Amino acid sequence: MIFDSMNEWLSKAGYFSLTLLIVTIYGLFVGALIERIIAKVQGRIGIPYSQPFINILKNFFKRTAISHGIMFYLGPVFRIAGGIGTLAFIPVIYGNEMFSNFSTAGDLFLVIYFMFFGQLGMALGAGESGHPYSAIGIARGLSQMTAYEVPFALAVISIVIQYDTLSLTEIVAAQQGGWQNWTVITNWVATLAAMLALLGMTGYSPFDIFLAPQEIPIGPPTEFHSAYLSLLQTNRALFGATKLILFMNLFFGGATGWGELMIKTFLIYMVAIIVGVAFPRFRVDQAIRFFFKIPTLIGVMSIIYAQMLLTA
Amino acid sequence: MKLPFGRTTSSPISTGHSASLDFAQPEPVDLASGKYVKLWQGPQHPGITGNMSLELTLDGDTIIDCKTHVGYLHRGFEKLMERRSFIQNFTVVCRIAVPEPTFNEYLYSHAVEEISGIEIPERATWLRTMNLEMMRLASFLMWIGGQGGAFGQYTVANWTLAYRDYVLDLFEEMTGARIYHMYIVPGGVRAGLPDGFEGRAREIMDGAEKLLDQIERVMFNNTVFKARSKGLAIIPPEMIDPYGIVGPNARACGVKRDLRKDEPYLAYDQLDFDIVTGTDSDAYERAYLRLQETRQCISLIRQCLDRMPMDGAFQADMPNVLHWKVPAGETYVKAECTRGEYGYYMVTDGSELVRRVHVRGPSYTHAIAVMERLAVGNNIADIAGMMVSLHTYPPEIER
Amino acid sequence: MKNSLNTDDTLENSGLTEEEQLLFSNARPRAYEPYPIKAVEDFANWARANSLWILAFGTGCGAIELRPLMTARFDANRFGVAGRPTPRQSSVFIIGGYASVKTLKRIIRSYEQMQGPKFVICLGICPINGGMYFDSYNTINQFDQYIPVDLYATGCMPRPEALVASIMALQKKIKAGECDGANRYVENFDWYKANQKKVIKNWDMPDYNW
Amino acid sequence: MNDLMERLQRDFGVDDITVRKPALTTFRVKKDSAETLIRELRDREGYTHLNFMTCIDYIEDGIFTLVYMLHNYDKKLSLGVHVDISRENEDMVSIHTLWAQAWTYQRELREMYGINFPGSPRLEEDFCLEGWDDIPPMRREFDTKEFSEQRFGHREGRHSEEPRDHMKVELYPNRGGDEK
Repeated sequence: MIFDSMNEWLSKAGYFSLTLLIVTIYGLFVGALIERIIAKVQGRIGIPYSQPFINILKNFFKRTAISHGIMFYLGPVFRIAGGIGTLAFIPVIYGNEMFSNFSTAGDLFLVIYFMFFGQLGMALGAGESGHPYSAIGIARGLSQMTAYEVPFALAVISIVIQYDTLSLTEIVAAQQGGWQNWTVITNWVATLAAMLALLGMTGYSPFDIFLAPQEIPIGPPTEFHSAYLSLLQTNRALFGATKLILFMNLFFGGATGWGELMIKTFLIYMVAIIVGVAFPRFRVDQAIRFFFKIPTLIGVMSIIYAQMLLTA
Repeated sequence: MKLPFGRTTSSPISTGHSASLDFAQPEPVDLASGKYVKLWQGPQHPGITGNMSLELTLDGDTIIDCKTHVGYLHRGFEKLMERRSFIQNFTVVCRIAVPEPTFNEYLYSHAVEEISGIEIPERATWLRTMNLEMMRLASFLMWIGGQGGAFGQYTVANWTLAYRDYVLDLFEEMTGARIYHMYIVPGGVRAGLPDGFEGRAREIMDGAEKLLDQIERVMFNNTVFKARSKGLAIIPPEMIDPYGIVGPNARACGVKRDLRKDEPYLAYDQLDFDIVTGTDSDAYERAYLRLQETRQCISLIRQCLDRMPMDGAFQADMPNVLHWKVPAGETYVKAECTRGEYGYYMVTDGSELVRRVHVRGPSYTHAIAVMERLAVGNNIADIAGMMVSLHTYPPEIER
Repeated sequence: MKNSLNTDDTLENSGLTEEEQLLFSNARPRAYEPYPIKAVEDFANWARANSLWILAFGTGCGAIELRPLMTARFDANRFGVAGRPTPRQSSVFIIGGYASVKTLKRIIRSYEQMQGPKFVICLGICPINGGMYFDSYNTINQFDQYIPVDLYATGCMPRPEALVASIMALQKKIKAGECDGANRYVENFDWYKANQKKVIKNWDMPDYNW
Repeated sequence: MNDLMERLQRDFGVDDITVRKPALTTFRVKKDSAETLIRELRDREGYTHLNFMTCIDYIEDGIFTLVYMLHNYDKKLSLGVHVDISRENEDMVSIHTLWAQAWTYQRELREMYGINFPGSPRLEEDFCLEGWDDIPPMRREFDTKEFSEQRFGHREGRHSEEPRDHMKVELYPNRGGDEK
């Protein structure tokens, strides 16, 4: 047991709840902001900033009269457990005891494990719903996940080699002391591979193949409604923000305050959006082929690059 | 690739003119085996153009059988027209094809005029030509947006649909209505142009041209769009005649047929344009061909504005419509709409009511026979794009 | 029947075969009970009014004016309106004008799959009294005989401005708690079902499918 | 065109040849030779495009007239082939082997008129109507207004005028709607 006492654990848990709340609200807000930016490109005004919150409330107040079995109910729960679990082991604000969560207790691999735990749980739940589009959506989502995993995992391995640690806190600590120490400068190859993987992770065009309203409306969440959907929406905001925080920690030097965190994550998100508004959607085989080609190659190169950094 | 129905995916259709079409009934698929999935795409599906549905049988992601189901919009127009007088019919016909009502109005009026021998004034000819071309422009703008949207490029869809609205504004100015104009009446048109229309129309045409240039950059030069649409749903030239494929779908494989040029109607013989043709006959080629035709529309509207007589009668002297009897006769009139040959077949028997009207829409063959053929062997992801690429409107199939 | 939810008052599901009967529930629909505290119910209504998700089902020609409504010119997203491709998640059903008998069957299915509270807007004259197709053998004349309607937007076609106005009116109605179409459907369920079955002759689906 | 018509008259015994307009000629042919004639026109004469096929109900004569509209893209000519069949003995030779879209038309005619096309694929499937339990709706004896009133009902307050009577009242109010 790494905690000295129950008290410390409790205070940790309290702080984590606060972090969770802030990150979720920030995720919902940034979601609305991104929607408005996309709308601007399309010549529209877009949704009000409060819209994601109202949507979640409305869905929560909606009635449910469907039963698809126990796994169907558990799907969104697994999903949000994955989201919370991911956040729990990421130091949100570096050097701040309050907002570094349980990062001392877990390492990078645990975080990555939690990232996929949610997806798999969701897959089970959506599969239980029995809708054929859900099944196709899951098949697409999981195969795309497998594909973007490869460059991302290679990039992470490269970073692990570079910093010789699995602890996220230590990785962030190694990047402190000015922008020239950030991974994006010191190991730009790995960053490039990971940013390409991020395009797939965020699920905007051209990699929104698992939702794809024109093809399989709307993939895994087809049957989810009312409170389940509001759980999924909450998780979407939370998980989206968490992924960005993870990327920020790994490649962009972490954050020492909430302001820095918001600016950095927003800018990382913008990369996916700029690609997203301009491109149509890939077909699933094309998406997989895309990830297995150049991003994977860059990922392999990043490992070699990290080795060179060590030996140099 | 060998498919369980004895069909092959890549081999071109084996139908020459002398050979008969292969209509071997496919072997029934054992759905209980769990290997195949039967999937209904539509009518409640965002990827379906209008209100129709496809019954797909899937083997993994690959479609091994496709059946089109139509009739969700069947209103029995042909029956309704048999019990309405000639002037009452003119308000009904425009509702047959929602996105392009003008072609129905024109063809109905033209058929009536042809049977009863009414000559329309020259100004009405020009106004009709311009109205049809504006309709074509609006329809193509919506189509480009639809093709972008079908592949997930919502930016283009938003741009073109918003711009289509400006063209609808022009319609509103010219005819008083956005969607159902009821502008072209038997004997001419309902009104001339309002003051200052020409300037505003030219302004909107300039804007449309700029928009099309942008769309060419964003959509047609886009790698992903190319990856999705190139090689998708290729219509081989041997399929054109046996399947009755017309319009841009046929022109995209090099068939130089355009009713506006081949059998000029209205003022098209005085307008300066060329038939646009393509070579590859895939979804990309068809889309690009339609983009060029949209540009052509803009040029034609400008030419109409240049050459149109600005005053004079816009309606021929008509008999009292309450007593209007059309002599017995039979005719088939057709016009080139955005999807190809649109036709009205009319039989009259000298009474106040029409005996029989048959409306021939190009989607009749594109959405059913052609779609069912092309879908087989494709990925389910491409169905929406393929369907939009064939440019089908269900209301003109079932009427 | 084992698939009824502990009630004796079940539906017949006579349109189904023996095996299919086991696949569908035959319980009756239940009315929506408002929250006992009025403030909570008002708050819920406010949230519902400001987040109207429209089912993406273009049932007739009215669908053509929904595209300008949702895209850049009129941008209904500003009012919390969004399109939703699945009936499970949508709360507003916009009936685009006339409904042919074949479409009516799909409308009923989609409507019953939507989760309450749900609202119906009818576009055009055709759903009110048949409009231009009053004498057609394939289009129904009075839509509210089959599905309860909350709001009509007349015209042929209603312009996008009229659609925006009707969305605003619907929001006002929801906030006032007067949109009880779904409850009327439940309360007069047998009447609606009888009307539906009078028109749809090949009834091969459950009476109320969840 | 005249040569072709003479040849068709000689070989197939077509009659009732009418030039409707320069680009459209219609003629009538017996039911038995219709399919051969259409095949001949498609393969030999270049009438490769089937614009549509439809049916006209002449209830007073007790016949259905089937119309096959063929088009020649090279000569830019259309031929309307009329085939009379009895309203009672509603059988017609199927041309689904000639054009891919023909079976759709035949399915529609089957549903709308009740004409049978033996051998045509998917003929029994519903096309537009679903669960139709009356006589085929496009037949002349089917009264769509009556059917609609009886099945769908009308809302109270709907008010419709016979346009002629209405206009008479509007135009000649002083004479009580009397035109003279």
